[in-house]
Amino acid sequence: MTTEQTVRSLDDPDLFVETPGTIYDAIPPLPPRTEREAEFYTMRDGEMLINLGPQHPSTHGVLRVVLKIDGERVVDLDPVLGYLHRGVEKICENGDWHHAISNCDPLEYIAAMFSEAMPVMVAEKLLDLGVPRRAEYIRVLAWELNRISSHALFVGWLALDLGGLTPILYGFIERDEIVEMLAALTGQRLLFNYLRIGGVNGDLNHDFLSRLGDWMGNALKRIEDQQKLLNSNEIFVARTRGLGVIDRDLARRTLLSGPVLRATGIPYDVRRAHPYSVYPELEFTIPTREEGDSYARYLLHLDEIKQSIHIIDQVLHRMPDGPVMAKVPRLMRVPPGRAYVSIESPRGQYSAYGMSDGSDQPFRLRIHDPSFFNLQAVGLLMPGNLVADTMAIMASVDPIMGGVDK
Amino acid sequence: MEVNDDRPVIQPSVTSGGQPLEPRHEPPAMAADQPSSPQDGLSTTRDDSLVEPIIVANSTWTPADPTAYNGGQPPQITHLRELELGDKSDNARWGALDIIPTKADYVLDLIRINSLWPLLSGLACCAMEMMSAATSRNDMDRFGMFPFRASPRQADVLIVAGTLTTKMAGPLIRLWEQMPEPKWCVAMGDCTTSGGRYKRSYATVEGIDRIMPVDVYVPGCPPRPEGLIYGMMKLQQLIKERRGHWPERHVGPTVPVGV
Amino acid sequence: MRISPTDVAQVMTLLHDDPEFRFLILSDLCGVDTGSVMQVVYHLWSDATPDWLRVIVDGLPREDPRAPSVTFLWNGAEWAEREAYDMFGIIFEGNRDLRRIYMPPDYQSFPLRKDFLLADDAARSPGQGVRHMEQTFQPAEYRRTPVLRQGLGSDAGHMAPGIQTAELASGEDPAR
Amino acid sequence: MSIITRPWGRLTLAGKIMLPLVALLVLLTVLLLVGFASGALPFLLGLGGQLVGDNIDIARFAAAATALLLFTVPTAFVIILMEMKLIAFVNLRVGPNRQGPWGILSSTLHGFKVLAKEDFTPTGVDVPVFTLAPVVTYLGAVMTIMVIPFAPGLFGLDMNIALLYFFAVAGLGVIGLMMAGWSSFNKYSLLGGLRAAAGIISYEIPLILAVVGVVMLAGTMSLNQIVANQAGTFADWYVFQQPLGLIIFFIAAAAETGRTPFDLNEADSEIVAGFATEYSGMRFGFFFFAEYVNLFIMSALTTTLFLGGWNAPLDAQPVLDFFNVTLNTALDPGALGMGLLFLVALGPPLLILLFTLPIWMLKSDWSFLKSLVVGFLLFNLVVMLFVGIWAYMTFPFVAGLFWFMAKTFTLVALFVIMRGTLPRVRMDQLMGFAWKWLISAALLNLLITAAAIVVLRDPSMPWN
Repeated sequence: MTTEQTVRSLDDPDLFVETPGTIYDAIPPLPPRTEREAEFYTMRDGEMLINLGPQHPSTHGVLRVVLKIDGERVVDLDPVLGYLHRGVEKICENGDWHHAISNCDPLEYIAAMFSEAMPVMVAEKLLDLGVPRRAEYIRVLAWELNRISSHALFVGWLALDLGGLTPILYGFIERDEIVEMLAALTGQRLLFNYLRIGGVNGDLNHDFLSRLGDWMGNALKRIEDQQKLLNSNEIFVARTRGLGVIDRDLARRTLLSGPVLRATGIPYDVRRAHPYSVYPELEFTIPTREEGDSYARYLLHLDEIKQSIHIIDQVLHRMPDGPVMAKVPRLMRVPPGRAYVSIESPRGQYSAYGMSDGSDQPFRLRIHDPSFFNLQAVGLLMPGNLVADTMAIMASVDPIMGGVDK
Repeated sequence: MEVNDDRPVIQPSVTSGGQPLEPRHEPPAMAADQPSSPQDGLSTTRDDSLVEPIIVANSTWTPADPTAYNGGQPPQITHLRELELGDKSDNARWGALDIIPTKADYVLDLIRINSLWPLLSGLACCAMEMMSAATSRNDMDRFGMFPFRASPRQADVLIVAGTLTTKMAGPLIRLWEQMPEPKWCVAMGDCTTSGGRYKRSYATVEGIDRIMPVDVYVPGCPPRPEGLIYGMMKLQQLIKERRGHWPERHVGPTVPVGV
Repeated sequence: MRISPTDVAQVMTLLHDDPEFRFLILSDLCGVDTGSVMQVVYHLWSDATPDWLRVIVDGLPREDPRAPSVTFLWNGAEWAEREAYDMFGIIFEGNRDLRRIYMPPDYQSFPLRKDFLLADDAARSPGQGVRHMEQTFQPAEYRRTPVLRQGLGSDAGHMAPGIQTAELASGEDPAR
Repeated sequence: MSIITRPWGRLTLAGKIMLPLVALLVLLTVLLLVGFASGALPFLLGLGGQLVGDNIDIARFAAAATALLLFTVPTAFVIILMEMKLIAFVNLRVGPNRQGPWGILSSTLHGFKVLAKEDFTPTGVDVPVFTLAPVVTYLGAVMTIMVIPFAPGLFGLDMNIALLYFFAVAGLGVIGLMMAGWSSFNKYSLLGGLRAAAGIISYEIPLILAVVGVVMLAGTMSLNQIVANQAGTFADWYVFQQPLGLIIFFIAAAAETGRTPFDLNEADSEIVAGFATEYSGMRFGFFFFAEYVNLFIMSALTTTLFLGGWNAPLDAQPVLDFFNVTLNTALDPGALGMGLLFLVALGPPLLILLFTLPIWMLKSDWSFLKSLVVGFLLFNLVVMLFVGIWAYMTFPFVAGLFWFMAKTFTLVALFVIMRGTLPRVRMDQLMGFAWKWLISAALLNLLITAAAIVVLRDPSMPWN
């Protein structure tokens, strides 16, 4: 920045600015490398580029979106990822399988119980290891609790990006209750590191169960209260209904999953489509909506919270006795092979593809995060909307940048 | 840079029950612990001297195109350079007139500690706990730390919450430089203080104190919201004790060689 | 199912369109570096079976890995292919936006390749006194596998002298 | 020379501010002393008094303007504190409670902190426009207070076109926002400024149309006269004759002041801080203050136009007459004679002891000194309460001010709770609402009012 050099601004050719082009400019100082980039950075009359992020209140982390806008209408956009790329897959290859659990933890940091399950389940599949039934039930319990906490935040964030201050705080109350409960079980509030290859780290304890009982007593009532605050709000409904509509064909072609997919009417839920753990034994329905817009996604999240509470109820009633950990060697040499596992995280199909060469380290551990693909679909929805709506659409698919950028 | 002799020196006190312990037996130095040449070692906080400020480049990768990014010359953190060049090492002790600036600064600092507006910027996981610290259960607003400003021009404290990657380092420094003085930086979480669990990665910065001055470190992965609030209260204490010396901070690794 | 890179478009179209298979959903797309060759792995799902179909495109040469893109079937594969390009350098012909997605645009190496070693691993090699965070120089014996490290490289003035940025064997970024 | 420059250079920012201030104070004191001693000052004052007497209107204007400029700052502080506490209440939080008792100093501290922040001008801005923008916005807010009648006899100016003046000056504020947005060299600022301009253009029309009904009823545009017309009980307020007008006015006022759900021009989650994105330090503080002063003014105008201004909702006199109570509020301290001396000398200590002793006896773990302090505070509170009641009954402007502030701050609280509850509307929804619904409703209101006036006030009608 020290050189005082007058250059023609890249945004506005009639304007001269004093600093040369830097990495912070909306247009990169490099020649376009691909067809798409050349198309995006060619401006028509009256258009301007605006740089949303990487630090922006409603990009949910460190996403950067270059918007090409005409007035307030978004013409095109170019998401730039990688501001949170931490090289998790490479680190996993360099540690052993146990390290991979804690390294995968912060990927989906709102629902860490799901991302830490990935190396665990891959290793179990490669080892052909049977997990004790009590451990499976405890896993399902932890997963569903974590799903509720994540969905509670989703509702708040959607409202926050629409300008409402209060629902996010109510959502955080719910989330903090659950997270403290899980902290009593696992010892950590956010990155639990609770699942182990062959089971879980510890059995249910009294503190956890008493907190769970307290919370279950009025959970449904509070969620319905939350529903009342937003569902009957005229402004909220007017802002979200008919916004960012995804049809089924687009949903299939862009590899969507999770609530975003189910809001279009496709009942694809990994818990039923590719059953894992003890989900085949449990009763629950897969709520779907037909509209595919932001409001449908919002309502779907509320329905899923109710289903999760129902599952937790069943799990608590059917919880068997027994050990919570299978007998596994401490130095785990996983037999060579390839495995692909998939679970239903709050944002969709969370899957992992693991390869082992027979050593104690994963040869390759690929994590597939649903937010990555959901965020990609957002790029297709936004053009044509106003700047204010881009936030609502982005919030309604709820990307987690930790998982997107890995 | 001038070294103030009046400044209280924090001595590591190795005592037990009033009796000084014998120097601990050092483990035999391994080859990996020896720097290959003297200038390879990091500058450390000696007992009686301050750390030399290290001017660190803002840009953290080398561009392939030599003309890109300002001709390959990384921009520097300018205010620290000014601090180094100019004789501004005011120890606030200049005779009887001492009372005026010190008391004024003290009163202003008392005002500032009750109104610390953080920047609404979260990088990764720790951002969740930062938000949680501001919500109903652990209400940061009680201490006057609430209005999270979205614009860095109006913020006082930069809470770096989460892993800092090399790609994000440039924008983060830019945010820091956009904030008006007096400003403070709180490193929240292991990743920001030292690299944490991603220390070995190819894409992360091992501790933000390599690229910007830090006032308070809050360890934990992630720290609980109470931990963050405690860190912010420590920051309040620090502001009071610094008595207007807020710009005198240094950039550089705070981890000594032996660690 | 292992296929060669020339057959990808044909096989994938068949699997997607044929009413017997109906593998409508691509679950995952990723690249793999086995150390000798590159692979691209697809996981497909059809509602006919609860299991996945794994298609492995095998035998891509490490020097110039090229595979056809499947974005004509699934738009969503675009970013996945960008990711595989970013991490492995596999070039997907037909993807109209094949840029770096995670790393900075002028980054030169491909982190998930097996010859990209973390500094820490270089330090662990016998007889070498490299500390992983401060000094990342490569001793002469270890030159055969370059440490492709770019982070904090531009400000070598005060840092350790040894941070080196080795070029990729194939020379420059093939996409440009 | 270095004996001056070196200490000056070593001063910190705060010292550089404080030192000239202290020097200025010392200089003023010396000048005052010298002036009194030499007799020049009384002479000058006498001359000044004569001048003021000759031009009482100008003097009144200057005094009122100064007083209002000073009055806005504490008002804004109070409203900001109110907002922090109320929104905390809505959010199930505690809110600030460490700065002073119950956190009442928090907004003041925020204000002084903003004052002491670094104030810089970014590269690329249009410097004169950038500098003037906050001033224009703040002045636009402050100058409108001039015409608002706070209490009988307590107003800046009594114009016969006060309402016209109000809307003319209030429209000035948005010019400041546009200046800020245009000059900031920032696209978020530009969007914010233009959103503010578009919003105000839309909402000025229903705002003024809603007022026209009141003007037709009152037959005047003087705010004093409008308030005087609403004297009596609460049934005489215009809200019962213009309910639709009040609703339209309230919504349009929320949009005019940029409050949620119409706070598009500084939408945090969309355009970072809108027009104020590039502003720091006290320039941002001016915008911040102007927002809250605007809020106060809009509430005050609503009170004046629709809620009876400073009129009490019920007259106390009939009630007192019903119970045959006569209150003698005319105190004549001279009548007490020597007793006054004893009252002043012995009254306070005895009363303080009266308050202290029960506390001391009940709170066994408190020291006597502590209970003495608490007793002293309690005594002061009680005395202030009595003085307040006495002033309320004696001076009409105290009573008027009380009712005016009570009504105004109720409205402010309503705005604040709206902010805590509602999400934000979109730009096109905002404009559509204004042009499609509010203007139609305002015109309908106007039509009904006109018809009603013609019909009800026609002397040939049987009810007249």
